[in-house]
Amino acid sequence: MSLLSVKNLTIRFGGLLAVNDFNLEIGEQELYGLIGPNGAGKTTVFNMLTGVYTPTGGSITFDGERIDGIKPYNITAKHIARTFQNIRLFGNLTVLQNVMMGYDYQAKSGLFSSIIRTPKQIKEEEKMHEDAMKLLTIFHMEDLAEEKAKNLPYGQQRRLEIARALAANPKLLLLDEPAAGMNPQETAELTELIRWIRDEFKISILLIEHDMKLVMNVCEKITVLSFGQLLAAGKPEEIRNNPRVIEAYLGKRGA
Amino acid sequence: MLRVENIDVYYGMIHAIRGLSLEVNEGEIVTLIGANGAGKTSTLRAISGLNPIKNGEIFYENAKVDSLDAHKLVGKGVSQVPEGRRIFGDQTVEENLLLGAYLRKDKTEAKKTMEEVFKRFPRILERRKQMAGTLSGGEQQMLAIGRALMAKPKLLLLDEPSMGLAPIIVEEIFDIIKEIREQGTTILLVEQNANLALQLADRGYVLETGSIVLSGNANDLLNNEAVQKAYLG
Amino acid sequence: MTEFLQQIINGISLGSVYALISIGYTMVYGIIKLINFAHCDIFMVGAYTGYFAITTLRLGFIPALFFSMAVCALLGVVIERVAYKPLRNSAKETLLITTIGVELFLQNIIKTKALAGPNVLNFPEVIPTATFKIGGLQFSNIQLITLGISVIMCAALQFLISKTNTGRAMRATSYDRDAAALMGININRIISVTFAIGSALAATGGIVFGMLYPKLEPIMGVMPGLKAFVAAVLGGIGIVPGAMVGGLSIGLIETLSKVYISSGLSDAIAFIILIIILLVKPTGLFGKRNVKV
Amino acid sequence: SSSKSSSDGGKEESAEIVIGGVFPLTGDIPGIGSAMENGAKLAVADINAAGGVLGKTLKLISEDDQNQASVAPNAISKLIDQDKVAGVVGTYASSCSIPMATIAKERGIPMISIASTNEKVTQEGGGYVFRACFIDPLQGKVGAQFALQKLSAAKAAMLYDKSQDYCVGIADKFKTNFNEGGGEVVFDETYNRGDSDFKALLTKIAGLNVDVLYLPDNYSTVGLIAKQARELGITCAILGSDSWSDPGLVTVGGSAVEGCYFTDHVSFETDNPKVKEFAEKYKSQFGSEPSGFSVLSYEAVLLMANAIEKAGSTDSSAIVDALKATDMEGLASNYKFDSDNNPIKSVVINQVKDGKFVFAEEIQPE
Amino acid sequence: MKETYKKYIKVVIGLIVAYAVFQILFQTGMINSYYNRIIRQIGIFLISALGLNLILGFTGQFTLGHAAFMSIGAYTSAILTRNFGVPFLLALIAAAFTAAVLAIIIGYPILRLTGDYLAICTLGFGEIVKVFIQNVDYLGGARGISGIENKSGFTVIFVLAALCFAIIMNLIHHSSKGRAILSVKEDEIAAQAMGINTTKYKIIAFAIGCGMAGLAGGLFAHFSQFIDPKSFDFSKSFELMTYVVLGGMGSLSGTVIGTSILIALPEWLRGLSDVVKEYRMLIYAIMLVSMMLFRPQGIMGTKEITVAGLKNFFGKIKRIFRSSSTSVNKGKEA
Ligand SMILES: Nc1ncnc2c1ncn2[C@@H]1O[C@H](COP(=O)(O)OP(=O)(O)OP(=O)(O)O)[C@@H](O)[C@H]1O
Ligand SMILES: Nc1ncnc2c1ncn2[C@@H]1O[C@H](COP(=O)(O)OP(=O)(O)OP(=O)(O)O)[C@@H](O)[C@H]1O
Ligand SMILES: [Mg+2]
Ligand SMILES: [Mg+2]
Repeated sequence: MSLLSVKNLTIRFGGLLAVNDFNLEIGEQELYGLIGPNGAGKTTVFNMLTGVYTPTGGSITFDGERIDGIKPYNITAKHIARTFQNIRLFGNLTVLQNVMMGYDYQAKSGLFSSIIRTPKQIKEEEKMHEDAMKLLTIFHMEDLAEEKAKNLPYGQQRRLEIARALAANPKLLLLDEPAAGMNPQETAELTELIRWIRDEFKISILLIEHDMKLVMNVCEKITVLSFGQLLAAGKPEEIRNNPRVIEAYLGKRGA
Repeated sequence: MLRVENIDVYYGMIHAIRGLSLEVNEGEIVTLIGANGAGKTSTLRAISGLNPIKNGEIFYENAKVDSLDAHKLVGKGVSQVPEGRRIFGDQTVEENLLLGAYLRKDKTEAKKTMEEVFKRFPRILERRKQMAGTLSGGEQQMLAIGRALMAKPKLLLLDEPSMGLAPIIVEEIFDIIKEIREQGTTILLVEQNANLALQLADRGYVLETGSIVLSGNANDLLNNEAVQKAYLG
Repeated sequence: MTEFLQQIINGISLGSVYALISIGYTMVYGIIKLINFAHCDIFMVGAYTGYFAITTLRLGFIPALFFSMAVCALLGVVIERVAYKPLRNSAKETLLITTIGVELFLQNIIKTKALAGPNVLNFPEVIPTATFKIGGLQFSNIQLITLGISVIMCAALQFLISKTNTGRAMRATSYDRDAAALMGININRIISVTFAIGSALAATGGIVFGMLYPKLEPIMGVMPGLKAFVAAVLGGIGIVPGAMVGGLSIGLIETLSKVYISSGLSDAIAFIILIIILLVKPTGLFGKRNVKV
Repeated sequence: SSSKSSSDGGKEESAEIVIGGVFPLTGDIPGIGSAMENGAKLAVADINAAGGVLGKTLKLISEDDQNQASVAPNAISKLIDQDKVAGVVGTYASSCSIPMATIAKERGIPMISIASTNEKVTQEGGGYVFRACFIDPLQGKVGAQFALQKLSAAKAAMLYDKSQDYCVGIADKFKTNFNEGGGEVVFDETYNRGDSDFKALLTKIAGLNVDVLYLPDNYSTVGLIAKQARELGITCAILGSDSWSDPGLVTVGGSAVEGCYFTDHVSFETDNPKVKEFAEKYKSQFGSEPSGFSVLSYEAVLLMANAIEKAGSTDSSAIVDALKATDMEGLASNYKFDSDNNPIKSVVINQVKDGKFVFAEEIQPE
Repeated sequence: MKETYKKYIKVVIGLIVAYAVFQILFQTGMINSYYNRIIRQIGIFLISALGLNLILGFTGQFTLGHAAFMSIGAYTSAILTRNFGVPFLLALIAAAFTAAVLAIIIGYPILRLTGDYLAICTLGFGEIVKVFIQNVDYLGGARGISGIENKSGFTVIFVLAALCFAIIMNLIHHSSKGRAILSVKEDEIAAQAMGINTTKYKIIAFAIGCGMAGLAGGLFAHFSQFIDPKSFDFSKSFELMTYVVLGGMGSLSGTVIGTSILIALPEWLRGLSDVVKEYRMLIYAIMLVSMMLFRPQGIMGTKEITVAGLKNFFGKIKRIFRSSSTSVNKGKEA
């Protein structure tokens, strides 16, 4: 059974049919790529998967449950986490706080115990602190823990966003152009990181990216979206050689 | 045409640019490559007068320009496509383009330029009346370039124009950059995608933590081992 | 029925005053995203300046109007340069406090003995009031002038902002100052122009207000200013025609609820209606919402 | 914790007797504030010219209450605890005088409210607080009587500020008395602070054919209302209260207030030489016309000085006792206090004639 | 965990010392009744301003109706003690509770609004409350309620202010709920993507903040002994905002400083020469604007005064004067 199953997903913005009858199936622990020309509707698909936009038609089933139309924060609780195309960190909070934010919705302590600080709450807080530090260590960011997120260099911010999303304990991680603004060297590191995340956390990852080297290297399956419509789906080699994909997206050199 | 001599840029306590010098000759494409946070954007912003410089001087067409306000330099023929596009999201595509020609007096000529821009980016023509803020990332980048071209600049500063674009568009944009140069515009191109940038450029500078560490003929840099290792993957 | 129509006229007349102040408010807001609470005090200064132009300088209506507009435009520009410009990159609460500080300053300086003194003044009758009666309905030339001025100002301003180069530059400056500078826009000048226009509008409002309600005192701007602010929000802040419609609506709501529901509760009713409208349209009647993730 | 009066000991040595004054010098009614402060200053000057109090010079320290209930107590507290004044005069609004009264009571310092007409002011003062003006019930009653008897009014309309304690208090009393006296208040509506346009409600009144329009509010607002009423063709008599008592009424109201009546503390257009002299002095010293509040303020200082003189010291209980026993001729009226520390004095009715406030009637309380 | 409790004990000791110092100064008369009054006034408005800082500074919700919640608290407690003989402390709790409940009821619909739209709605709510009180005779209408018992002594104000300070401190800096609240201000969309029901946290912060306003209102009623609706209009809300912004939005110690300065300043100006007195409010306005220009981020920015910070500060002063200075622990922690 597939983890995520998207059927006939459609959304309209006024007159613009941004995504139309889109289908997608992602299995457990799969590395999946979503590519397509600018404005094809990829980010819009993410926004529908995470509840930011409500689809005008179709269904989204995750882990055997319909999740279309529910609130973004409830979707996180169903174990889908994401990063954003334009990084959206909590800029004035520290790196550590940013990561701890990922755990926060899972916290057990109530408001009252937070105010009077019960021993249980203190313990829970200490545990979260520890876990977050562990995660940061994995990302080689433990030294930056007390830095404000907005003061990090761009590449580090991207990685922090991924770390934060992982803290939210996802089964499916959505990455929107994680390599944007990175140089080839950094992109290569990112490639490794993504694979490693999948293996370590045993989760599926859906990736939007324009860096074909990264996509083709990492993804086991790829779906191509063009003008809101599904153009092709398949293994990387199939996509690379698909003439329609070449014409609409890859270009001669890109292929 | 453009000469940057020994400049320093600070953000509060952070010393972002350290004694950087570079030169762009008329008609050239010069590229500035470097990792994240190396200071590429800071350099461009210093040139266009958005960031004040601490030391050093900047000359444009043999005139000292480092104390000019940003908007004055535009009048002298220097346009910039800023990092992250920075289009005016609450105005239509067309209005964005008109703003690009803000300082131009000849309205009919400006109209012509707009036609040219539309010819180059048909996608933008389709969305002429759409709010720029609702464009996709790639569409916005095209608009940002189109907007800069509206000023008919003599020197065009491009900050990572390929960021977030589909491969086919990147190709297109690099073709456009070439064309723009052929029509007589000098270009300073900042890129992470060193491979493409160096293929296109005449000369290149490599920037690391605020200083130039390497410079020279684009071809030589392409074949330089250190460069290949660090920037070409 | 006649009385009802008369009340509609009363409402529109009151509303057009609110609209006139509101337009300036909303324009300044639209361009620099600043709720300029001192706007209503520039309005007050406008009325006082008009008073002195007419009584001391013995100017006629039109020259006094222009004189007052010029003085207020200058005042607006100076206030912006001195008190707001250094705070352009600060939190908006900081700016808001500063505008309140400027407001207190203007109110307290005008009542010093060197200026107007603490006593109320009477705005002179520059244009003799003429009352028209049509089938039991009554309105005055001043009311007509007020409505006319606010409609013309609204149209002119809307044209300026949406159709001209300067207007585009204003909007660009409001959206992204660095990017605007890269277009060759002199942002300091644009912001000054914005303040000059907004303050000149406030001065117009002050003079018209003085003609309608000839009582000058330092706090005269506070309540109309608040109502105008509400009107601006109701119409969608930053949107000039919205401010016009908002102003007229507030005038009508206030008048009708006073007469037909409860005079004691009329202000509360106006706010309740405002809140309900905002709950249905969270960015005001004409406000747009752009969320792009 | 209440502390005893502290103005003894070393104070006896000093050559001055200090009293405090609290006035609304800033805020929404600075005009009234300065009229009051000026009146008090003149009183101090006159007293000192006549040899001072207990052979010492009288000194006035004025403080600003911003016409705000939360500021006024600080002002009086500063005067009492910091400046160690022997007594305090002030202030205008009842909402300011009431919290001031509780402090005067706490600290055991005599206070004379100048122009606050709410009965509560002296009630909260626990014996330490007096006032120079009459109270709301009296003023409302006299207003109603005058309307019924002298204006032969049968139908009355009232329009006032719902947010001002002063307006609400008087309007309430006027209505009761007018209705009890055989008339009928057919229109009782309100507006809000800061309103400038009253046409909506006036349009309604215009259709009612009332005999009198009662407007108990500040002179400046009333000026506007009267103007708009006349524009809408309301020709009936207009009646007001003591807060009309400022030359500003005519400044704003112009010809619209011509012929209107209002209850007041004093009339400047009388043969009373003291009042005339006061008005002359005031004009020459401050360059503007005095108002009824200037006179009240003057009289309040006079009352305080008189009591200190009678008490023979600045001991506060002695001053309070002296105040209670007051029988003094003020500028305009004779002062005696009733058991509630309110003055037993007549109410003057003034009429606006040629822009001047002309004496029309004097009504003695029964 | 032990460390946490150790820190708490230190703070409590610091507070007790501070309290004792104040009491000694009062008893010996070194602080006279006037200053005592001003100090209590600062304490009362501090409680309200701390609540406002939670809403405005930490949660980023732009509210202009804070004074209205003070009035709700003030009227609740005044009516309870005066008309029903309810004990003072119970009335205070009721005041805070009523304000908080009302905050939830109106917060639920209007906190969906953002920025200036929220501001105008809260301002509108404040005006509605004011008009409501004016029209209800039982509440005294515009004439207000007088004869309220004088109960708000220094002790109760000091204890409650410290408590409110601690509540916000614990919540914001040491808990998941607190981070959730902070994230709402930073980026609502990202916060939702992190599983946070932003509306819920906005309402929680709003309720706590307004509850504190209600508490402060209750104290105010028994401090001023007279309340009327005018005293809690929108200009009072602006004043409260001024305290918070001057101190630094998001800094609790900043709020303490901001409130103290801005309440003390106009009183201080009273004590100066007659010329100053005449232009008192003008000077106040100029100083307010100058302070904002001089420190746009507020006096403390988002930082807190910490023991370590104080040591550092005194250390610097020591170095400057090269003389031994007695270091007083103000005992506020971060
Ligand atoms: N809120 C919105 N209102 C109107 N149109 C929108 C909105 N959001 C997205 N669109 C439109 O939907 C289309 C798809 O946008 P989307 O951001 O999903 O593209 P994308 O595939 O992510 O492109 P890119 O690779 O450039 O990021 C675009 O044409 C965009 O203009
Ligand atoms: N506004 C700012 N405030 C503080 N530091 C800044 C600011 N802008 C840039 N920096 C710092 O200056 C350095 C140079 O940044 P710059 O943006 O110029 O790099 P870049 O080469 O353009 O990087 P990228 O490839 O990510 O665009 C970085 O360390 C960055 O963190
Ligand atoms: Mg996208
Ligand atoms: Mg850059």
